[in-house]
Amino acid sequence: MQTIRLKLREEVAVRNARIPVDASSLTPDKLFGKRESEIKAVKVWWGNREENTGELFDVSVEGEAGSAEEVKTVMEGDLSRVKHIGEGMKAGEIEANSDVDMHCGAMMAGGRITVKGNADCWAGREMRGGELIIEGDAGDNLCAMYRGEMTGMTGGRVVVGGNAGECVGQYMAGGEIVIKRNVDILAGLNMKGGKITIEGDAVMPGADMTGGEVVVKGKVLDMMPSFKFVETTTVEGEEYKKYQGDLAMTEKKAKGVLYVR
Amino acid sequence: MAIELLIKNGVVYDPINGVNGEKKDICIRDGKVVAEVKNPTVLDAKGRVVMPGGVDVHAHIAGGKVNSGRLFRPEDGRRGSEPKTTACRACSGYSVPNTFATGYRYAKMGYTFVMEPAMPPLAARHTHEELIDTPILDNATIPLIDNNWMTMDYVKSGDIDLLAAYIAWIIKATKGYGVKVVNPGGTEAWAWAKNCDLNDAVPHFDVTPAEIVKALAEANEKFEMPHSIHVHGNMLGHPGNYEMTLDTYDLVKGVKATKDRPVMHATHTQFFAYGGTTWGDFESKAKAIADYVNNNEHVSIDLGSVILGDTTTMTADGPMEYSLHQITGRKWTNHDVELETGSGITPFLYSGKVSVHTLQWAIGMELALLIKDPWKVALTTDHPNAGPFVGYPILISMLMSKKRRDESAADMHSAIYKKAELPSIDRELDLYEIAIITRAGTAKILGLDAHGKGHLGLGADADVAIYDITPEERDAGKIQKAFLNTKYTIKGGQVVVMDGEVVAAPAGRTFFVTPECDPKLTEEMMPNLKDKFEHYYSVTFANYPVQDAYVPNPYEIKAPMRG
Amino acid sequence: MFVCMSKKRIKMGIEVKLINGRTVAQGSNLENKLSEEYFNAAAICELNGSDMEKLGVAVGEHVKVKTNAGEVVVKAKKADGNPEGVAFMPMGPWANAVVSGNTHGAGMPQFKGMDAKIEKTGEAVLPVKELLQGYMK
Amino acid sequence: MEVTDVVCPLCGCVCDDVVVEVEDNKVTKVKGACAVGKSKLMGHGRITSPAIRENGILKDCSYDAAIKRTAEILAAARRPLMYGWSSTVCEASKVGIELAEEIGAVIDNTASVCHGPSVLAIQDVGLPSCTLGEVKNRADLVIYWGANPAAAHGNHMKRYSYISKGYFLPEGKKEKKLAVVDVRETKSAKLADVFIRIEPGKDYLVLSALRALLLGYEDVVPEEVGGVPKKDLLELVKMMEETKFGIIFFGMGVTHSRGRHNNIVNAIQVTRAAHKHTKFNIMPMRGHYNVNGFNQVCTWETGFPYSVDLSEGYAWYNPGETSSTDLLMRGECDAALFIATDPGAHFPGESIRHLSKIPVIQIDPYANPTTEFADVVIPAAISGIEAEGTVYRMDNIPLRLRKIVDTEYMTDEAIMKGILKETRLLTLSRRL
Repeated sequence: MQTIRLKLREEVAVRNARIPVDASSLTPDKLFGKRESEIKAVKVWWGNREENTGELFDVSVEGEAGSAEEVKTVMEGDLSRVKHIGEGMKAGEIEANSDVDMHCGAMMAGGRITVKGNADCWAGREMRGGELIIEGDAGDNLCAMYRGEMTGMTGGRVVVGGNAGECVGQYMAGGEIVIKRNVDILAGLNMKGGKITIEGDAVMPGADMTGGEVVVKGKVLDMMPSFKFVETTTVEGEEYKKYQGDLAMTEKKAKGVLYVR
Repeated sequence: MAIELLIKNGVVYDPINGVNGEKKDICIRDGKVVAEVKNPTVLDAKGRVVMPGGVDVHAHIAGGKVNSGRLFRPEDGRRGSEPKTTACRACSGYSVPNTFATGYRYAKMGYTFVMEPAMPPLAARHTHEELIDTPILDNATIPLIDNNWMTMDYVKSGDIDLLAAYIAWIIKATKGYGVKVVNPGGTEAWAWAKNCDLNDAVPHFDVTPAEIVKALAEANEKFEMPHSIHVHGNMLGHPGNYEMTLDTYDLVKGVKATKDRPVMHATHTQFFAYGGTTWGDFESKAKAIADYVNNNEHVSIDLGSVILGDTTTMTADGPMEYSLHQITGRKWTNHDVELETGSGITPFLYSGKVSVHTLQWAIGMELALLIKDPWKVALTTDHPNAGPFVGYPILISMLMSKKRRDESAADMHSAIYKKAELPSIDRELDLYEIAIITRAGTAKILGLDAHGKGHLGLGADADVAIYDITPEERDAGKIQKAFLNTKYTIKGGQVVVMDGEVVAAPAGRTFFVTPECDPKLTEEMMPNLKDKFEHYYSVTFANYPVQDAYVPNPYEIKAPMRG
Repeated sequence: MFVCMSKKRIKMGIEVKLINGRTVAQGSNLENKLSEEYFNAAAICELNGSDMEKLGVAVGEHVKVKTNAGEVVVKAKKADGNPEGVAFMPMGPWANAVVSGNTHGAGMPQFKGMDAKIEKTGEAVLPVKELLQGYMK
Repeated sequence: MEVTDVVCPLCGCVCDDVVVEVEDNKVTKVKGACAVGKSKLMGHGRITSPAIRENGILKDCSYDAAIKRTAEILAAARRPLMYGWSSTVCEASKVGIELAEEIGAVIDNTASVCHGPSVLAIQDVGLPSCTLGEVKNRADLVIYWGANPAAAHGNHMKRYSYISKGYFLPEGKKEKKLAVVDVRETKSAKLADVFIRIEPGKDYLVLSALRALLLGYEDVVPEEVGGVPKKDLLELVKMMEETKFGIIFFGMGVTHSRGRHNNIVNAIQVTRAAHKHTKFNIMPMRGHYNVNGFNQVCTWETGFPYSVDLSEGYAWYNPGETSSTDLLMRGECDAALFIATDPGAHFPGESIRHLSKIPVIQIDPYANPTTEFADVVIPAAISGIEAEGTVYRMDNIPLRLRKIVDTEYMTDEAIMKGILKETRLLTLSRRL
């Protein structure tokens, strides 16, 4: 195992303007095989200029890795303006020890990311595989698509310990999302596959669904007026009302399933 | 001091001047081809293939619907992202590239002229604004004139002279190049969610599409126009449409051209060469179309050949785009334009695993290979409808290599062996023929050969493409690569591409035609036109015409009226 | 209805959905925002008559509008086009003092349908310059 | 002197039939414009001189000095924002985009707090629409949803929609129906044949119900949706089905409410569902006269309509991240240039707070709340009165604004060119 520690320097995080750092080049699979000095020389965008990683982060490397799977990147400091953490990563592990900024785990295909705080918008955007654990809250558009695309998350697993924002899993086609607390409006919007479990409350879930499954264990506020009640059924030992939708997409396409208590 | 360039040791393909693969030097001074130079910068082509700059007869590169395509497809935008360089602005887009990428990517393929073939007259300023921002390429644009209420008024009254006065006025008002026809009558019908066959009456206007096409061809030939009418007929993309296509060609058979060229250019013919009655029994009718073109002299065509993959379809044929959107369920934009035209846009994926798409893919190439005379055929993909223009090199390599066609067909839906001709066609185009269908012939079809385009004779524009292959090259992959990125592209005597990279991006010129109508006819037509503005247009007569500011680099072609 | 206690007296307040939007008077002074006309056109809150009764405010008296994002004092104006429980403020710096910058990943603040509380106040309506100075601190 | 066919530089209607009297190089009379347009054409007090803030006080300076100072600020910035562009011409925007590329800025226009959500919606489902003349000639059903043209687009009904006469509707409003959907009874609502009042924030639900009804699934729709009785929705659906040509005009009542762009997606989906019965269109009521023009130029030049981040050399588009409100609220920017806009008046207080911490440049004809905290102030000629150029109406029709009086003020385009030139000198020397 190899552990790469990247601690964001305080002078980067705390300034008059809080200019974001683009960490997409610092995934375990991209850093695999690099010596400490080489990691420090990896280019990172900070605003409109490219800097060496070593100028923005304190870098240290422990141990050896035989493959990208054996690389763990531990990110420290105030990461609330570090974007694209773990974006596109295929293997290895990232542990982020604070709140993280947007696009954490976007387009991730494998490996594991653990965020020890909140994750801002677009975490897990277009995720294809791997595991993303957010211990705090997730922002809006969790596991959604990029603007204009018809496909969001297609695989992998995401767990949010707290609340999540609007449009969780928009255009989701596969994989699994679990939200431990509440979600804001339109969870599962345009969903066509996969499963979203919301352990708390949801507002207008399932709009324009054509497939997949949304389970709301708490209350549903503003139930969509275009879903068809199918039957009362039992899920994991609890009684749920099963709805089919969204009929606003035409009955032929309305293959989404929504379970409501 | 004169700027001089000498291209040495190239193997030149210049069909307009009958030059077929001759080792020949080309002298350039002040942007023109000349007989000799004194103190030139020398480019050694080292036996590589040299051709005049490419001339695209039909590609949707600028204007309202192209921009609506870009605007509603950020997902396509990110697919073509490239950072700025010292010579180039930032680029984006694949099927709907930004204007800068359009200029650069064409130049890299050795193209130096592109025709934007569908300008809504009311939004003409928009098309010109984008052409201004499209670097390197010389350009022109054709206004849509077939669904216009003014046009239909005169078709109904049978007054071809007044129709000629109107088309002269609108071509001048829009700084346009000719007469474009798109689903005549059908686009007007689409304003009520309807469509028209060739012989249906247009709702409320009491004329038929057939009458519109014939009248516009006649009106166009009242002037010495460089280009014939440019026609996208009725029922594009519908199974069984080939008969209507042939009927449309036949409409203008008796019309006499004022110049040595056809009287109709039938565009993206692939979409009009369909047999069958449904998508189920859909089949290629390319042979029927090719037979007609082989036996007649009054029609030229371009291919509209398919490039497999995702693209953005866009046309003034509103009802067609709606049908397509109904099939795919993908996003759909429509924009009807008062008194004139309309447009629709929807993304589309051509897949080699789908029988219909496979046949469409075959039909475009069948047309190119079954029509014997390459001067009647232009290579296009109806960019971006059948695929983006960056797919041209794929198409060129296919047309030049039966082996490559066979290899590709083997990976595609088996319908290609049952319902298409392509697998049985052995013909391979040579470089001379490729030069005809991509520059020499297209320049002639557009009447640009008389204005320095499409050839390398004395006095021609010094637009030159040097491809990094020798004439002996048979490897389709290498041919494709060479046609995607030139060794050098020279535009107006300036090297703009070197080793596949854009090194300079000068502004292009806009070619427009001024039909010189008899003022008496114009005067007679004017009250009807002004009445339309007074009561039905939402802009005033005074604010309608395109100001000179929108054509900062003009090239005017005068078209005298035939006596 | 909620009741909030202050040291000296009981203030009555109402909970509303707050809407921002354009008006002719505000639009006519877009190029004239440091003027009194603009102040009169934009530093206002339109309320349904019965909501005004509940608050005990008359036309022209001051109200304080509060949301999670901030608070602002403006003049009350009657507009019975508003249903009860819906308050309207013309677009401008006063309305924006109480708009949250959270765009929910869409780039657009929620200018309309905000949860707000309105109460009568004796505090002054700040002129635009002073309102802006408040952000500079 | 009378000037005819003047193009009004106020709202997205871009009326081009205004008549203006000019005496002694001043506009003295305006005919044919609405009250708001007339007010602008008649003129207001102006910023008199370029100025730079020193020790908290704006001090007059030359154009050259103000442009140079602007260039220094922008060239030094690591995350500059360039925002506005909706009340100026496309020619100025083009230079702005080139400058944004040069300095690696985020460039954004006021759509981001206006109809930005409409753009996001179009990117999801497209936009079945038409030009305003189509509406005038054909539309026998006009629906304003969350839009109040009586206040915001004074001539809209008269020139283009309910009150206009057209080819197929020569009798005008006698042959048409008007429906208004809003959360309050606006002036526009008072003119309507049908007014549907919905609860704030419930547009999305009501629109989904309409789709279900238009598609024939009456049985699943509950008796009341978003405060609207089902029978009222059925009445609206009947009107939509029976029309020959219908149009929905939607305003910021929809884009500014809970659901934002997804409300618009749903309204467009309603249009598509109605298209199964008849011809149906939908159009955003764009606010400023050239808010659309910037979106058009930015799209053909960068590939994306607004909120374009050029910091890494290529265009990255992601409203919600790269949009001005977010950048400011999150404190990302270290310099800001505002042109032809007034964030001081139109941004949420939370976003304005950050502007007090960073250098701010304002380019505008008029003093306004932004002037209160701007560090460089550059007065500009008024487009459409003192300068000509291209604008795009709400229905994408490009028109050329006229210059009707002379001015000493520099135009936006000239100012931007000056800044670009000075900035290039600085960035070039930085590269060397």
